[in-house]
Amino acid sequence: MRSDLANRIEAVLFVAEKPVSRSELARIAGATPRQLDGALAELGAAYEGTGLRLQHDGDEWQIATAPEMAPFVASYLGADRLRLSPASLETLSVIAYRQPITRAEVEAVRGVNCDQTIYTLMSRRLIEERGRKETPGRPILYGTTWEFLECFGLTSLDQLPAVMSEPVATEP
Amino acid sequence: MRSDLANRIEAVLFVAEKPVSRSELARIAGATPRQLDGALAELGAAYEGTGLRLQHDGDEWQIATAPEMAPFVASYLGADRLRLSPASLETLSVIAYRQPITRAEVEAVRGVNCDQTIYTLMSRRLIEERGRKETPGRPILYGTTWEFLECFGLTSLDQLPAVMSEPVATEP
Amino acid sequence: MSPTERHEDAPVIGVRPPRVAVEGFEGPLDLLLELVEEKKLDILTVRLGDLAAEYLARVRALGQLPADEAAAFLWLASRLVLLKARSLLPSLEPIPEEEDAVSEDELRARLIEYAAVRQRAAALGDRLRAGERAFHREGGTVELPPRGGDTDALAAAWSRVLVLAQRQHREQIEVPPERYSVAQRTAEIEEIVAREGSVTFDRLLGEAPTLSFAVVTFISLLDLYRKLAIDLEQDELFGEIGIVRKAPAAAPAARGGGSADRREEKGTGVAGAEKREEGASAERPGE
Repeated sequence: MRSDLANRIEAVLFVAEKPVSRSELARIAGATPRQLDGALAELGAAYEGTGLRLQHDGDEWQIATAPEMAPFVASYLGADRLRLSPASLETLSVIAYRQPITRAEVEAVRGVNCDQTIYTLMSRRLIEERGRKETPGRPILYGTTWEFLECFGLTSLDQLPAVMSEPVATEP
Repeated sequence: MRSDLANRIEAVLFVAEKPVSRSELARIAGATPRQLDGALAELGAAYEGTGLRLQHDGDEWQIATAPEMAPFVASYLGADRLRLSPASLETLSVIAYRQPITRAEVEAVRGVNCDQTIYTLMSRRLIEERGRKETPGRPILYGTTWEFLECFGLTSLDQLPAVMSEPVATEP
Repeated sequence: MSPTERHEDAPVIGVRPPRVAVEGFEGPLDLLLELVEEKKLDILTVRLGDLAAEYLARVRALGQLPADEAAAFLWLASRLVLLKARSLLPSLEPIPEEEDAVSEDELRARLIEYAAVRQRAAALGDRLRAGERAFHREGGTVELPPRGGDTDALAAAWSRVLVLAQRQHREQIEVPPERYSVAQRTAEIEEIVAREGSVTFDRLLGEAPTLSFAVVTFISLLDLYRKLAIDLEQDELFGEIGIVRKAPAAAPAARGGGSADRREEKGTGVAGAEKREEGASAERPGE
């Protein structure tokens, strides 16, 4: 019988798109560091022989698919089309058409926080960092990758389809 | 000991951004529909008492967090709770229990104009268009969405709460 | 003609206490059911015609029914009176013009169905309040080079972003803050409160208020409160603020009301989109 604490951690790590730190997990699950370690060990053991794995890099934890399942995951993800949520696709479109662009500028255009979608696109290697903008805070600039071109079957960015609407200001 | 097929399904559903159809799961996991159903049942049972569970809307399947974990997940995501007015809840309940259904049919049951609540429910992605009714004027049919199941913590439409007085069918 | 729904949704997502019940009814069926339940009658056996007098009295007491709603309430009242008359004079045969009139059985069936709807809505509401919902993931941690991107879908997403951004932009231009004087806003609020009896602060603000609009609205409320025209209610710290009519409303300001309504309407487009985004963030970790 799984402990409630292990289940809380499982649910949080399940929805998280990036690794979650030990301290944040403890805070959210309402556990002491010691209890948390016990629950993480419990969860890791529970995943043995399943399609998932519990991984950590230092103090950062995440759930991932088991390596043995890679062929099936690849078959699903790589099948015939790129699988991105509408939100991620919108963020990608802003970056593709306006690159190089900072996160704040992307958010100004979309009107919503884009942390998670930028992380998703980075992890899919569709976008990458392109240096820093020479403004206060020197924010990171993002642009699309060559994988992006390959993925969309473009030989260059000039080939991005033109859209009707006139551009709007992106300065936040 | 979990079957390999259940693990494959688990891994694919874990990385999927959207619900995956039964037929696609069967194709990717290399299973017959019959084997697949067995593995889905196995996975669903394995999730009992954990932080996750398997939910489905018709033939589309997805892994989601267990409803009891909602406070912790919401705390991590910073998600706010959905609130609906009594009027919207009434419209939603008519649609949930009678789908697919046209606006006129909803209005016949409630006895009031339901434009506003249908718009509200659409904008919250709790309901969606489900084609047209083959009657004069071909009115739009509405049904509930995945988000509806998630928001109400239901693993499928079969789990809609039953009420005391079951009504007789009325056609407008 | 169907009456229009009264209860408007409080802004979708957000930590707010449940709305205080608004006076009035959702419609003729709602009122009729209320009568049946109040008197602890059995829907299956009660003679609906017997409720005619009481129903009429309640409709009269409702006071301010807009014309189209009044029609629906009165239509049902006339049906009830007819049913009553028939029960008193069993020999009364339906005349041809009455053929489209709803029969006692039909009315009862509709009432039973509506009662089930209300129970179901309450059951769903309970689930919602319990907050035990599920969350799915978007799957962002995959390390595979993607293939098969659709440039048209990408361009469509870009168009969508542009349209939304432009709409927001337009909104800002079309509702310049200086357009709202405290006097004008006060008149608008007075009219809304006179019309609806009560309203929430959030609704007065609309979906995407500019700072000056919010400030002007707030000052107007203080002014109305000072003049004893309204009462303010707040159940808990940071909870929803309710504005309730106090004195019988003065003559509504004809000039101001229009722009408040327009603002609300215009807000809906952008707000709908924003809400979707917010909804998305509440339901999945994508944003």
